[in-house]
Amino acid sequence: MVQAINRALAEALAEDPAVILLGEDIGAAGGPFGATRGLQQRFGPDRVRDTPISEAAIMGAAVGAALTGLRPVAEIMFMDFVTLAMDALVNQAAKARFMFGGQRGVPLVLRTPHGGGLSAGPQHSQCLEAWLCHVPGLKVVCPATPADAYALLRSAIADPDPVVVVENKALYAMKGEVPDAPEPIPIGRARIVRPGRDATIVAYGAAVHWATDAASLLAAEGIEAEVLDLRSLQPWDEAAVLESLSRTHRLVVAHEAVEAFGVGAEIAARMADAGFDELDGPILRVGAPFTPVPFARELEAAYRPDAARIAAAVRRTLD
Amino acid sequence: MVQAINRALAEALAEDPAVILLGEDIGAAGGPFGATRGLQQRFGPDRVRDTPISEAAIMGAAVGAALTGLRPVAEIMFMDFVTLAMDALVNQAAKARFMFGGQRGVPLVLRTPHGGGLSAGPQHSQCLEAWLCHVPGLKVVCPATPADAYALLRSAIADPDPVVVVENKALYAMKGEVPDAPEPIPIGRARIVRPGRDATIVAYGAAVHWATDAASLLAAEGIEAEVLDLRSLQPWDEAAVLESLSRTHRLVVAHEAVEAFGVGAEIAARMADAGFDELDGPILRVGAPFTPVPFARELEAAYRPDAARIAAAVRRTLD
Amino acid sequence: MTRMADPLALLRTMLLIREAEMALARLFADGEVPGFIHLSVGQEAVAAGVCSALGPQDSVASTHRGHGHAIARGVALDGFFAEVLGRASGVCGGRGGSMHVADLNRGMLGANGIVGAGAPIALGAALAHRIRGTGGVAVAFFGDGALAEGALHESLNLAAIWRLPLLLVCENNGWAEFSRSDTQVAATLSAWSAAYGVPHAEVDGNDAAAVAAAAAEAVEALRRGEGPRVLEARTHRWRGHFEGDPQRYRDAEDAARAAGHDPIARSRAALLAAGVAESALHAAEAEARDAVAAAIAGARAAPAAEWADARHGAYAPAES
Amino acid sequence: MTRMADPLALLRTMLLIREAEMALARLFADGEVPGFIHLSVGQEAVAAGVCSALGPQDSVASTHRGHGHAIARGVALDGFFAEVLGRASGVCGGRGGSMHVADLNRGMLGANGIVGAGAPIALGAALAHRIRGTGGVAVAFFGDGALAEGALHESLNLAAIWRLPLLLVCENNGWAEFSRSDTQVAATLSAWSAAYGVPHAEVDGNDAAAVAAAAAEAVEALRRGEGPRVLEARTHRWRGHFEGDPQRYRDAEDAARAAGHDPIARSRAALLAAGVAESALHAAEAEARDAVAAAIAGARAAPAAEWADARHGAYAPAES
Ligand SMILES: Cc1ncc(C[n+]2csc(CCOP(=O)(O)OP(=O)(O)O)c2C)c(N)n1
Ligand SMILES: Cc1ncc(C[n+]2csc(CCOP(=O)(O)OP(=O)(O)O)c2C)c(N)n1
Ligand SMILES: [Mg+2]
Ligand SMILES: [Mg+2]
Repeated sequence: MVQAINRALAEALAEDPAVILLGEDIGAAGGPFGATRGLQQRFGPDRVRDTPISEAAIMGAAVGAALTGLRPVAEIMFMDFVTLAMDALVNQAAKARFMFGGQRGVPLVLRTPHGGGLSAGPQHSQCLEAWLCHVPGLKVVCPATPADAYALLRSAIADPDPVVVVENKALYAMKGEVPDAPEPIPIGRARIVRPGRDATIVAYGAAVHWATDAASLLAAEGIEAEVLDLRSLQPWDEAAVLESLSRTHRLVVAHEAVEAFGVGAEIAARMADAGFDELDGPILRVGAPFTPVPFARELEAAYRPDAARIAAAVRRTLD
Repeated sequence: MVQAINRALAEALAEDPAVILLGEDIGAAGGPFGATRGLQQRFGPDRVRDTPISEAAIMGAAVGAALTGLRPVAEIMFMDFVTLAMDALVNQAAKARFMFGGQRGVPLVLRTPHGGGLSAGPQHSQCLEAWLCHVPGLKVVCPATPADAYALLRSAIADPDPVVVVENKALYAMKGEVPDAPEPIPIGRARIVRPGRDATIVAYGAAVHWATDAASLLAAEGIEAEVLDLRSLQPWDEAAVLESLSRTHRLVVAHEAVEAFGVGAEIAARMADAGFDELDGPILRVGAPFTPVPFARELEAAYRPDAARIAAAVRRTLD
Repeated sequence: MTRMADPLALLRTMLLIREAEMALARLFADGEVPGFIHLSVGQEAVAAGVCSALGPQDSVASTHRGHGHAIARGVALDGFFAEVLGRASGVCGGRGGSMHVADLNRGMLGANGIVGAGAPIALGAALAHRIRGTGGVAVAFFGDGALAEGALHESLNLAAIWRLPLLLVCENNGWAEFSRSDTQVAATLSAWSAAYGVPHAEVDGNDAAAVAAAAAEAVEALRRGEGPRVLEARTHRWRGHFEGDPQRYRDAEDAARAAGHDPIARSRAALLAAGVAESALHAAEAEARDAVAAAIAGARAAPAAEWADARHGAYAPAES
Repeated sequence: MTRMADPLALLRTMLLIREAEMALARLFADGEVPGFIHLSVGQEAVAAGVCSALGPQDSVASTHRGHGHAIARGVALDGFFAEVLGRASGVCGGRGGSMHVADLNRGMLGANGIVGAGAPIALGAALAHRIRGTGGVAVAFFGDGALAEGALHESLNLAAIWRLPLLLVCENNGWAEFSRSDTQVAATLSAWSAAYGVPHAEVDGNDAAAVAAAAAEAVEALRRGEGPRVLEARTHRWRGHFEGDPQRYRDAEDAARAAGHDPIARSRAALLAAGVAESALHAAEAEARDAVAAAIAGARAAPAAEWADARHGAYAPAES
């Protein structure tokens, strides 16, 4: 996936001189996960800019630059560190278009990795996207495949408003084709990963793969689960979820983030309203339990949602 | 309500020498909303401590002090400014007990006002409590009355873990009795504000009053709505909501915060699972629309949820 | 050579700010202004002087006490008043109000409700000017209390490392809300700037000509690519932190002392001494009064902001 | 009078840190250590020297590169290794790992995965010591790269204003991850401290005795109530930013230079020169080796951390 991100950044830099990158060790070192490798050599240190360890100023500078004619793509090394950049993101970037009466947007992108599986511990593994989805003025996307990572990042950079691209760390190493001339993926559009008629599993990011694994497990039992990859979390594709639900009448929402007050809550809540008449069983969510992300391998493995838990949820809603 | 808060702080300071207050202009000036008036004179500038404009350090210092034997009660002047204090709150305070293997808790309290109605504009009106409810290790309460403000703050200060007390600015001026010897209110327990059999309205903070007004409107139409004040948002009283729902079979959740990805999403999502068999109609949410809080009086009035919208939601779920 | 600001133009700007803010004080007392407002009465010379050194391509990030900056930057009074009064014709459609007056086409990146937040925004604007080669510079105004925010430190460091055309202007009025700022900030601004190797200049913030000269010098250095600068203007806050502030924390003496340093009186006296006719000054005063009165009348007559226009305003309209 | 640290005790501490970290390097290479670890090999003198100046009541907030601080603070090796290897018997039950080793009963407030976050925590600990009258002081370790974080600036300012017993110890190893820190931070630490009126001392961070003496002096000043201090220890990071770091950004020369400043070799030579018998040093080395080997054996034998124990660990158990 890292190569797909790299390509998206390289093409955006090549196509539009207003695009710049900034972040910690993204330049000379090519980024902590290699997503920006070679870009500084190619586009120069002015446009691919190493910053000090100053998340608040990085984000604030991105806002100022975006208001002054650039399209900055900022990287925050771990999503856990957006805690340090929330003012610029929430009080400035997200609000500028609205509170300035529509004068101008803030075309910035924040790339930041979330998720566990690497024993990176409680301060380097969090999935905090639900916070950002709650903020009017921000958009949030989360790719599950290299091709989506490419296309969603291109859409994010092209977008006139601030977009947070949440990348799942554990997927960085994932291999996958990106076509030579990829189709654009509009922000806000989900995709059916696997069709099915018995239940709908809505997921995003790494959970998409657990959901498809769960669907395989279930298929062996004769249960045909449809898997939907949200791709975008804000806005999210309510119509697609509703459409699927109206065929399957059962819904499970899965993500790596903490279940309570997570993204799944919104999907479930909307469907408990707009989709109520379609529901033949309870809406189930699969997410992380209500603790910080633990460090030890055994703890983290027990903590993280997986295909088995998703399959169990599908069985329960079919009960 | 401000007097009730003041009394709770004064009593806690008097009873426990480990309690200290810190925040911007809370000392000599008595706090921007008067909640700490007179306390510095009474307990001295060491324990009622004016800070510089350094929200990150205020919160971080509260964590360090709480780990070192104090029970700090920090104030952040507007909830909008917790954006600047999120690292200390989320990555440090919330995680310390868990990630240090249960060695010790972080008995701090953060008091912070949310909400609109004062034309304070997009950066001084936000309701961001859903963020904090999503963070394992934090507790969150939000009082709707002076008596609750008193009792919940006392419970928060006594709690061995970090508690965020969200105070609704528009309620600061609210008058109301606090008994001479008030009953403690445990964190996590809701209360029935008004009983009813036709529908349940779950609310917190200022929305509790809109909900009771809505119930009055509905009563005139022969609809008896039960109003539940959550009081605590994390943990929240799932049993009480479920119990009410199992009598009324209809649910509306109302709050001032933005509806999308708000606290109401979690309540609705849980009830779409645990309460599914009890539901005779869609779960409706009433919250703010998906824009920043606007400034102009007319805009803000249109933006904020109110009794009429809650009543309309109840009617719709009964349809 | 440093461009000389026209002293009469400086006075005009200050008069406009003063008239506008004193009118707002009255409107506020009468309940016509929603929310809360922070006036810069007494500090006009800083806004007027600094902005006189800027061109149309430059960027300004302001503070909660930003009326003066907006007016000095040339934001139209009509849109300004309509905004602060929450009308549809406000420069921000009535969605932002006093703390968010912005006019991006004039490089006014907005007042800001978050103390310290303007500095990183201006830093980014300076970066954009550099990368885009506009020749522009960016200015961040901030208060003496704001120096306690980490954002100031991060911004100065980044500007210094990157040698960006950023001018940080401290309006040192001695107060941070209800507290003396010297009880809040241990660093002097000169030592703080020096620690980062950034030149610092101090100027009498009640002397518009002096501010203008100092700002012009700094801005020229920025345009020459010499890296960031800090300009500290000592001035006085005449009124409360916000309108309606009873100022129990402040003795009458302090307020009186403040009023003894009227930048407008000073500028007026200097102009008279320089031979400008009193009638010209009266004309300028009348002009300011009339402009403000007209803007207020316009704002009052303007329709209220409408939710139907605002409700989809968080995002760009979808292309179709 | 400043208490003299026992040079042999300092060496013992450094040996323990070195042995422990080199063992971790091997264990990591063998895949026995989950996650990522940042070693302080080469920097041991700072941890040993500073902690030698502290008493049991004092508090220490550490960094992502915190093994040395934990060991110097007396965290038991058994619990330390079990933690870093993610075992149930870890000092944090295997829930935190390398970046979160904490031992609150020893005033070790934790390693920290957030750069700069230790400073405000130590600030709060210093405040608690002051208010509770414990006579204790608080130390925050931080790296030269961390100075770019606003939290450092806010913390120093608050400590200065409040004259708290806070010692900020900069482990200046020249690097912030993969970048030279002098490309990231414009301020020198001495000028930065001076701006806040806080005394700053620089010390050779490869000389444990010198660090110990400087720390002891600073801590005594803190205990006398003289307000905060900054201690800058110049040292070298021998290894990569984290284990497994290919260090493509660093030339071999720099790494070699680093290894030329071995604080352990230096301390050893000084002890020999002072007449300590080589056998005593061998004994100390053997002791460290044995202690580490035993702790590793213990950790390996310890049961894995169990989710059933952790799952309700975010909050205090409900009273009943
Ligand atoms: C982040 C943040 N913290 C606190 C406040 C509340 N507040 C508004 S103005 C102010 C004082 C600012 O002092 P200074 O920077 O000196 O500006 P002045 O008001 O003197 O112009 C404070 C604390 C805020 N708006 N934002
Ligand atoms: C807030 C935050 N930003 C970024 C990082 C990633 N990171 C970890 S260590 C480090 C460099 C720290 O440099 P320095 O403070 O000099 O410490 P050193 O590694 O040299 O000991 C960075 C950028 C982090 N952990 N936390
Ligand atoms: Mg001030
Ligand atoms: Mg370093």
